[in-house]
Amino acid sequence: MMAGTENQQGFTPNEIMTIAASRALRGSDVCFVGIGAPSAACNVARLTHAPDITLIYESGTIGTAPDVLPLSIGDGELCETAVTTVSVPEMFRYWLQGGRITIGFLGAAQLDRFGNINTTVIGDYDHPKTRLPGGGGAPEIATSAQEIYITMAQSKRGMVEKIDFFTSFGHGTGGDDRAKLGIDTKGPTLLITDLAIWKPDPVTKEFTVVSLHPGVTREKVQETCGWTVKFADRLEETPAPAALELKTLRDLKARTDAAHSGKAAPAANRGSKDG
Amino acid sequence: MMAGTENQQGFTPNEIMTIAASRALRGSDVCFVGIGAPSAACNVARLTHAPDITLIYESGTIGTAPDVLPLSIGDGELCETAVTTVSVPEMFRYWLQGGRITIGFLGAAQLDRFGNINTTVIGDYDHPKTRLPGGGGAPEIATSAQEIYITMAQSKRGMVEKIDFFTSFGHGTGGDDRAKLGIDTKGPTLLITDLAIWKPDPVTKEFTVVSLHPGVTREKVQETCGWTVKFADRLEETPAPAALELKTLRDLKARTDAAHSGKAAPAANRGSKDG
Amino acid sequence: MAQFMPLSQAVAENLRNGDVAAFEGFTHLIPTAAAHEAIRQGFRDLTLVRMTPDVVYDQMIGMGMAKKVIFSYAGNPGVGLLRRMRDAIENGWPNRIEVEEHSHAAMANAYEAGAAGLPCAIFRGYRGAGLAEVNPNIRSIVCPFTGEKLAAVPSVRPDVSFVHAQKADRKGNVLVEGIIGIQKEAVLAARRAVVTVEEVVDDFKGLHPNLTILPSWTITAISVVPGGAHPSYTHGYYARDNASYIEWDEIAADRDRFRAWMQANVLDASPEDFAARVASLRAA
Amino acid sequence: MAQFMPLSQAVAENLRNGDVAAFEGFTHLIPTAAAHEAIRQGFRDLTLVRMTPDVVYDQMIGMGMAKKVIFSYAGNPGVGLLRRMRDAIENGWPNRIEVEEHSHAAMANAYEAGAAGLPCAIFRGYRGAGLAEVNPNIRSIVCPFTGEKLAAVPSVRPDVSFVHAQKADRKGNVLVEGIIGIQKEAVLAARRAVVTVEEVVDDFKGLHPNLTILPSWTITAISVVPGGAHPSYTHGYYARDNASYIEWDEIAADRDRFRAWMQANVLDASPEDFAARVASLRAA
Repeated sequence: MMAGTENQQGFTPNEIMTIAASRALRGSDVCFVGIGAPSAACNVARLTHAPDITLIYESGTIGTAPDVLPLSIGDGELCETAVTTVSVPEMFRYWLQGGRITIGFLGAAQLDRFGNINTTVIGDYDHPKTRLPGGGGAPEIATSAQEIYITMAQSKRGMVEKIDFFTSFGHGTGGDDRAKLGIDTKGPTLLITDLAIWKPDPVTKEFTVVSLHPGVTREKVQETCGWTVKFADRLEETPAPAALELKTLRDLKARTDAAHSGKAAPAANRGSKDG
Repeated sequence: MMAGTENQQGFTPNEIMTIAASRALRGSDVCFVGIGAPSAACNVARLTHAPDITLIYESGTIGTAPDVLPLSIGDGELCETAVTTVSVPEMFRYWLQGGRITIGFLGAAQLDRFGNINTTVIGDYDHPKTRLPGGGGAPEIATSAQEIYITMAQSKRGMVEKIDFFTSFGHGTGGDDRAKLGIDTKGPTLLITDLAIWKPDPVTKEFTVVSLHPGVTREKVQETCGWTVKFADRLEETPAPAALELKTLRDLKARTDAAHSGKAAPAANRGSKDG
Repeated sequence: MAQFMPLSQAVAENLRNGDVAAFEGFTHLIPTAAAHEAIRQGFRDLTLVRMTPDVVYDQMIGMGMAKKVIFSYAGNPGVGLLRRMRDAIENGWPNRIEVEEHSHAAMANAYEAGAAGLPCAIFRGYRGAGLAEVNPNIRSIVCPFTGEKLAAVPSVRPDVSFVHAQKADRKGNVLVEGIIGIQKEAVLAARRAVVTVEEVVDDFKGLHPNLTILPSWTITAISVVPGGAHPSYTHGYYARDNASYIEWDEIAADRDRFRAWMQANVLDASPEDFAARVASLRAA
Repeated sequence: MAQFMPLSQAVAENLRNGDVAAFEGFTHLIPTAAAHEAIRQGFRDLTLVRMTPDVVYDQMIGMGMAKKVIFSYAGNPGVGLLRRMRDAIENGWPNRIEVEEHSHAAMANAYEAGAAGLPCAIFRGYRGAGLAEVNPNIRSIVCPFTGEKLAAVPSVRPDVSFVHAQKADRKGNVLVEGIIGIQKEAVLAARRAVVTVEEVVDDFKGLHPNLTILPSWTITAISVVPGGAHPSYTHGYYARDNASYIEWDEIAADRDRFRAWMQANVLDASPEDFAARVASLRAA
């Protein structure tokens, strides 16, 4: 898989994807974070330019500041470092549905050009070729968070003309489909892949490449995408990772690998062991 | 007011009312407690024959064991001695509506023979002669608790032919009125006044005197009641308070008076003052 | 992100004439200092929301600030009736007020739904209850699975909520503990939230992870007012002043005595006066 | 009132063939020991409810115990797919299972409504989502105040719920802390509730008043099983065994290897084995 291969410029496609995503975040953001690239991006942002960013994981941990990336959305580290930890019903009612999330991160097994996402099944729902994990929090993150950022590695299998199942709603068939359904949040406003940065066209809502990562060509973007790619008139080049960004990300990953490969000791107890 | 006057037998009408109510409670009961006589009755039960009884106050305190009676349903003492203290929405959703309360205590400004209660207004709702506090928790206690016990001092003003407002539903116009509304709890099963113990007729659901407190006559019960009183064929006499019951109640009241008249120091802190 | 500021500024910047305002606290942690500041600043035409409009709403109503009251239990807890609120409802003094009356279950669910961003709350309630006949905001829905009819009420979404809490950290996160009542929901349901606290601590390190903490970014303004809940209490700081509640019954019984008391104890007073009021109620 | 008893007895007395059963735990505090005991006792035709049917449901489904699964996210957290559950859905091995699939928001609300004694939950959800088209238990109501269409799902009311918690006191009150997930709702929504705990302490004196404590009378049975959440973790006792989750991906990839692993580690094992499994994961 290419994501792990360092290119000539000294960073991997996965690293530029993660760092580009981290740059899109501000200190005032309240992020609903998933595992994987979103978690890495949010924590790099927190450790570099956005120290005041609020990270929320759906396990109920609000305002976490983990030292290593969690393997699951309910790792103990998230609770240990959180401002507060609430129940799962409260998380989905007061914090997500309550409209308090500015940025929801979503990944996709299949994505279409309008930011609609499938993580449910490949094939027919009742007789699936591959049964995927399903939506989890995504169906409501997609409509309750003020904006959605999507991260994924590009592939023809993943970026498709037509998704097999609408796990979570992006811009539907484009245009004002969200408004027609009574959804008043912005939906997907940013797609960051291992090759490029995409934004929805203001009118059609089709994802359009606005920036190519260093060394990436238009052809390479098209080869790894299942639909005919639109490029912005003014196509930019994503700035290469700064030394601090790269060091922060790699240190985080190294700490994470060390913690998860061995049998890590539990973090300091903040519970009531001696109560 | 007669409630405070000790009679020849060495106890007041209010004391026999409270003690008779306490006797109706078992250790397995989970009581939703109001302020006043119910609170005294529940705590006398806890301190005498029913040490395992669970007392819940609507402020969110579950399994409390106060040393003095609270002046309000949210006194600090209730929280200090509770098994746990939950939010008010949780109290009404999980604990009351969830069907976990076996006995709900209600008082009444006006009561009719079918256990319907008014604590809202005297006179017309929109132009009341007297604006009373209103229902608080009562409308749902009346229908969600498995049974309702009512305590009140008898008077022609309080026990009336027709209440001015249906704050909380008892047996409606009697019979199976509750079932007709889809209510599957028992409603008022016991009325304990300063003069007598009443139970609903199994068929008509009209409150019927089943036991007269010591020294009380049928005439006295009728004189202080606004409807024509029915008496059970086998009318019993309420056993006089036992020495332990009376001592427990009076000690509780003495501790309470001492605590509320002076400026009591706060109870020991179980919070996070030093956090 | 919460801003620390004097209470006079917090009230001036966040309360407006005509607002739907909640000063919440379920017996514990009543934001009396904030209510008194609102009285001093003379706001008008307020819709006052509260499950238990006790002494502070009796005072605000008596001062003519309320156009409407949304509530579920209007008593002086453990003492009796609210005489100023009665006078307004029964006699229109100092002005007539509109009343929207609910049960506790309805109000609790309505705040919860407000915090949850929903337009309404559903619950099993009001069966056989007279309020359902006099309050047009008590409606129903039918469960699409069982056919059961359930009560529905509109969610509570105040323009501004005022609550009192134990403490804030320097970042503006706020801890509420003890009888937590409806405080969290009142803050999260509101467009703006003002919190008075007993004290500010450096940080909340070492606190149990599951306590009720309102993150800084859910709060508009924080003011430090020691004793600010008096005559209510603050768990861990000072006890309830039961004598004051009993005394209020007499003060509120007479219009002139009420006015004189308000002049001396509210209009001519300041948030700084609260500390002295609780001095004798603090733990030794 | 909760009864203390061995886990084998607690499972035998409270789980029945055909039950709707929830073994809950949101990453933290997963009741693995209870699930393994249920596997040993060989129950059949279960409707398994869980937001995140991870490794333990993969095991129960692979052993042919499930008739139906009600869930919202069927993954091995942080690792990948659930291969035994996939095999059942895709290939009917060892038996076909019925699937009722929801979102997390729907399941969380459904448990909450179950704990609250309601027949259904309403929330703002499933807008534009495909699940609403394939799951007939996703319906809607219309807000009687705003006209907004809101999603409705039936409440979850298991015949029995199993959860793991930190500790009980001698009276049978249970403390849950850290990532509390949906544990409280799972217990309160169920007809019967079985709790495994790390330890029993004399009493809960000195605990903060607002912690998540399940009173004894809300619980049917309590069994002391140190390490009983492994490979999940118990906050304050031992860490998550991430390596085991990663290893599971290989074990579950092959039917024979799965069977052999289950024989050695579940069928031929007992609740007492859990303590040793977490020994190296405990704080020094």
